[in-house]
Amino acid sequence: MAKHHISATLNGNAVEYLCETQQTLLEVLRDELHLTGTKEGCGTGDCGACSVTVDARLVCSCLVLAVEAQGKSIQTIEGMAAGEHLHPLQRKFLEHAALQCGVCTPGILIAARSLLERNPDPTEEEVRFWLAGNLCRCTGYNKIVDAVLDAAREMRGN
Amino acid sequence: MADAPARVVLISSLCGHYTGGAKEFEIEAQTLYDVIRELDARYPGLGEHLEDETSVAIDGEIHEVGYYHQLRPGCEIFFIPKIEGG
Amino acid sequence: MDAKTIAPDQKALKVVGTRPVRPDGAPKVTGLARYGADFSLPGMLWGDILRSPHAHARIRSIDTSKARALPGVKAVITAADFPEQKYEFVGPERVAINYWHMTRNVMAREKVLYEGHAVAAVAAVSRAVAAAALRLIAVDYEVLPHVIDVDAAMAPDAPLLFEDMITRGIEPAPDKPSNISKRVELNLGDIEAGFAAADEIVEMNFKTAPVHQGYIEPHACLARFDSGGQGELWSASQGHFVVRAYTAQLLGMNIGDVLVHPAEIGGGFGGKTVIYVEPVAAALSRKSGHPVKIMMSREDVFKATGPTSGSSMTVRIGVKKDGKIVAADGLFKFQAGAFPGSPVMNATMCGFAPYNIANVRSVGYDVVSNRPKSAAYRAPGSPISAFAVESTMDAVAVRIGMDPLKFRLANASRTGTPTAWGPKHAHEGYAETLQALLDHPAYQAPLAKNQGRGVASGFWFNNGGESCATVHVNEDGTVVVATGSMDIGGSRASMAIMAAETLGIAYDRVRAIVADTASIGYTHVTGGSRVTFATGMAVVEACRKVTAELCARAAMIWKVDREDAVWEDGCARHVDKNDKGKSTGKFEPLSLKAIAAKRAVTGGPIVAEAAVNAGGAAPGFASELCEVEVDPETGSVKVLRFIVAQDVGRAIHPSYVEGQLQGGVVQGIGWALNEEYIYDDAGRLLNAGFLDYRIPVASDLPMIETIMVEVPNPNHPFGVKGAGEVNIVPTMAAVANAINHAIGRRLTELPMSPPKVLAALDSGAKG
Amino acid sequence: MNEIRYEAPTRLEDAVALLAGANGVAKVLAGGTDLLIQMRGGRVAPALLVDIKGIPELTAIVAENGGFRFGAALSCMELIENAEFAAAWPGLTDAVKLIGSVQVKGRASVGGNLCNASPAADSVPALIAAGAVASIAGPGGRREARVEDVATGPGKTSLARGEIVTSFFLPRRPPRSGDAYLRFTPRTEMDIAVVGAGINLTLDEKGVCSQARVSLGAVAERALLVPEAAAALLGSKIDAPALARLGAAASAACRPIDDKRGTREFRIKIAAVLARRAAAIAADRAGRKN
Repeated sequence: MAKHHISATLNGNAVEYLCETQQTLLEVLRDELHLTGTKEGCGTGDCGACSVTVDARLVCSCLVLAVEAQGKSIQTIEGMAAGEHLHPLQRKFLEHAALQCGVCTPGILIAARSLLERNPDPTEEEVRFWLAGNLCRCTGYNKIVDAVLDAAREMRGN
Repeated sequence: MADAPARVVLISSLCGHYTGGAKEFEIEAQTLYDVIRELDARYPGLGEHLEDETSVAIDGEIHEVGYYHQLRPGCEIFFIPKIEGG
Repeated sequence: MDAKTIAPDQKALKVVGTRPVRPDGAPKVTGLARYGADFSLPGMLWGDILRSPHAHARIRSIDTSKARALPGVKAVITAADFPEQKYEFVGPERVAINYWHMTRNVMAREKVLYEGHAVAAVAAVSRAVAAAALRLIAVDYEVLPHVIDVDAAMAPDAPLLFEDMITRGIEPAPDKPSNISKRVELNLGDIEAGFAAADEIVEMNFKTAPVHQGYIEPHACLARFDSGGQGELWSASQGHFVVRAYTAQLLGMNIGDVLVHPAEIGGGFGGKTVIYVEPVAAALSRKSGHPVKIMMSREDVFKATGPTSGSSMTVRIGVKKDGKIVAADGLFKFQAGAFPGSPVMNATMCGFAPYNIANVRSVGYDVVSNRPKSAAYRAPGSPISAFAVESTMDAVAVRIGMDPLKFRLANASRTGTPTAWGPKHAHEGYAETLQALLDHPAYQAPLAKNQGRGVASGFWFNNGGESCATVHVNEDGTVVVATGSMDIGGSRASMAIMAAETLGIAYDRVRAIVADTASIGYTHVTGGSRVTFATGMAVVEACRKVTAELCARAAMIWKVDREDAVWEDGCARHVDKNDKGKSTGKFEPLSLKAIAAKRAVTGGPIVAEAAVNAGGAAPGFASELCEVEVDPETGSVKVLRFIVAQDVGRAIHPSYVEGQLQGGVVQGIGWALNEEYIYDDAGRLLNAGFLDYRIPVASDLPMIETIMVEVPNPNHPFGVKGAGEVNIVPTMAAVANAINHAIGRRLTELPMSPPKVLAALDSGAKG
Repeated sequence: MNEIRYEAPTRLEDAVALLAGANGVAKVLAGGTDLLIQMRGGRVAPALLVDIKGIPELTAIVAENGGFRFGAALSCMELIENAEFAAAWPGLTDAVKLIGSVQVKGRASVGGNLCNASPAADSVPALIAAGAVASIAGPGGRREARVEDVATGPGKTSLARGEIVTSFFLPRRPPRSGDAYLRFTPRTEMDIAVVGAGINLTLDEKGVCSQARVSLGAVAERALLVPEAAAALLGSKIDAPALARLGAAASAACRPIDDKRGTREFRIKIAAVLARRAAAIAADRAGRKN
């Protein structure tokens, strides 16, 4: 069948790919573009492991068709660090041991960055509600919330 | 020299299968190997069952069943169910 | 997050107890770490599995011809592609490996035993083609009556899953088959005399729902098997050595012909100590001649992988007026799922284990029914019996008007306390966790209307067992530590810490890795809270062999007797063995780095291996305090505060130990309040997804306060006991006891969801 | 493999023509948070997807006659991030905030929430209570419909073939008006309403309720407008007796089913509780003096 030829921006770089209508952005990121940092936990938008941003809007890539990304700017976990310099959130997750198995971590980092872009000084409750769409079964969320609040503090410069 | 024998208890509910109900024994032994061999001599097949299906508590300390365990005179040995964790 | 060390340190530790960044951290925050579904190979096919729509049916025939004819389909398999396994007799005590059962669970043969049971599989050039091929497979089913509930499955007229299954553990054996696979019984003292001597007796019935481990990563693997009879697997599991053994056995291969690469694992909690997709991908790869990847969907994970058992339980406890427990009786009926092997034996052993009770009877039944086969889940069995026992303990304390912590303390087991399974307790630790909560200001803090506070305790056998480690000293004096233990939550970091401590070098000079099945010796699963204990012992032993070798090299460099060199603070030092090993100061101490530089001229690479079958694991105890607020109009329960005090022996990396405590408690809160399987009348699962199978989300929870009580285990070089599991054991009862304290209603059925709480509120029955 | 055609028109009439002219199943794609799951589960197999997010008026939010008009395909996040709208309609904003996670709200639209026609859709009772009017475009031109008249049952709507809900209009409210939406779920987030209650009311200078609309979700085959419940509030100061009458009327209006998310009995009880609590919040927002 005729596939769609999509041109988009991925982590700041121009990218082109072919996809079928029913293929999700998650499927194309992982299987066609080999960016496997974005995880599939449920495929139904209930776990947040596949979180990415499309034109700076936080979404589940399992609920976006790859064909919808034409002309859009996609950010995945692979684009979060600046070269060898980790994003403050990435660093704080390591310092606070905010990951155990780590499979939910990329999605949570993307979601947390999206929160801090809108709200540089969130309360614990705001962090917990913003991250409610990102399931973590290992940590009980404690250290994740700690790490996000600490990263926010550092990014505010105090 | 005759050391105090080890007190050996089979709590595995299967052991009745082999021993016709007997559960407690006094066995002269320096190592767990001696205990297992002695029990297998009395009840053929029991030795392999103990090796494959049980853990052992020696004076309360739980170990995998192993021939090499040294026994103190008069120690308490319980063959207990294997524990499978998560 | 305070750590409370009960026993004073034997010696000062430099690295153990610090909180460095884990070696595998950067790849996991940048998306570079590769999990089960993240591997691909050239020419790779996609595998997919056809699953039963019925809860119980006989398979009359399977027609795969249309699927095989579909363009892009490279292989189609059914159970006929796997060799039959001989039925192995295994004792009723064990959650045993029975390959006759395992091969049938991986691919149904005569019958499908639950909705989602695998019946056939395909490998095709794309996911879409594979999915289309499944729709072309025609299975002729004879639908049979099914049974879901454990009590219903035990009824004499219940539909039988196995027409010839005779209950084991009963002498003489029953003459009729049933769904009861085994009966176990533990006895201590004289139960009847015990109850006869009691001033008060409380008896209660309980039910718990099966709950899933809920790991975020669905099962996934990549297989490359060739016609030459060899194969490779990239698989996310809790033990790549057992994946190798099981897969080889199910395919009729030699263990040595299968190589398993340990992918990073996205959570397991016990549920990835067994296999589902690996032998299927392997068989498809072997048949098609291509690499094959299989990823389970979340729906498949819920329908076809193992939750822990649901249960029906009765507990009776007899006490004297002064609070001394004189008798305890437990009946624990566990759902095994479609094949025998629930953790009921653990439940019977752990239930009363925290207490010093002279007369105990603990009876368990392992019962099959038409739902997925149960798998291990965090302290398998113990949280279930603890819910019943600790709820009854709370009711007893209320009955005799005694503080629930002091009541437990008065009956707490200690070294020398006899257990229902025979041997005496050999370790302390329980009383210290109770005292930690008694000393906590929260315990006396005032509560508002509709709020309540509950406590509960738990016991778990931390495991030991087989582990291997290799330590390589690199040319520049850095060190690589390789083990066979999958890293599920920071174990690379704890291995590196223990190695650095033993070698006397800095943490960042050590790299810890997980080696594949061909590169290190057999190592049992990452489970049973055993890795830091057992694999840690292997690492320390290998490091000690290395320091011995380093001393030998130093002696050669100094041209002195081997016995005149000792290892201290990361250096070989010259001593006089004839002068009580006093340091001589004749030679400058030689650092590991300095000796590594001379390795060639002193004999070549410095490497040591250690293989252990670790014994002497000390059990874990935990006591927990929960505060809830109940909405009296909706039955909704909000957890306001939670404190977990657990004896961890010693925390090697405290942050990851705290994480284990917090994670276990939150899983327990989900188990207590919302998690359950909902089936329709046809035995089909209605909530096979994260939307309606409600695991806790961040906004449901408070911070979980941890108290790491450290009563070191003398059998481990650093006192480790194990931290991963016992934290979940008390949680459901702690929540139930808090709810009872808030509203005067005793919830005895899990989950304690709002409709149940509201019904309890509306009923007159006071708890 | 049957091919799925994908079109992303930028003009409304093109979208309508595509839908009207399609042979086979044609589906409107807005946020896709329901549709993609239904496609993945094999419950719908469309031959054509018409992505309407490229049509400007479907994602706009504008002031109109002192009220608000927002596009049916506008994402929930864009809607709730609009400060003026959130200040004017706090109850409807609360309802939209409850639709799934931040990720889901980044895609989901109020139009989709309505047209998916789930009886449990969170925004719908709040829209009904607010008296929202849906604008609809189709082969026969444009028309308007009350929101309560759009969904007719689970997965069913009154939309004709080729019709698209394009926007919602929320009229200006009299002074001293307030709205509120509450739902019951076992979890705080990531859940589907077991019961939902939306209330929009107006008080006179004396604090007496002069206008009220009450709507309940997840207690029938579709979200219900419950005039009897509103009548319980009219003429009252939203005091205890009025709230008791409101709760009784709300329960009486329920005709729920037992399902995996809640029992019939539980839903009927909770409907009364949420209606009372929502009315109290709405009254406070309307400036009630306590």
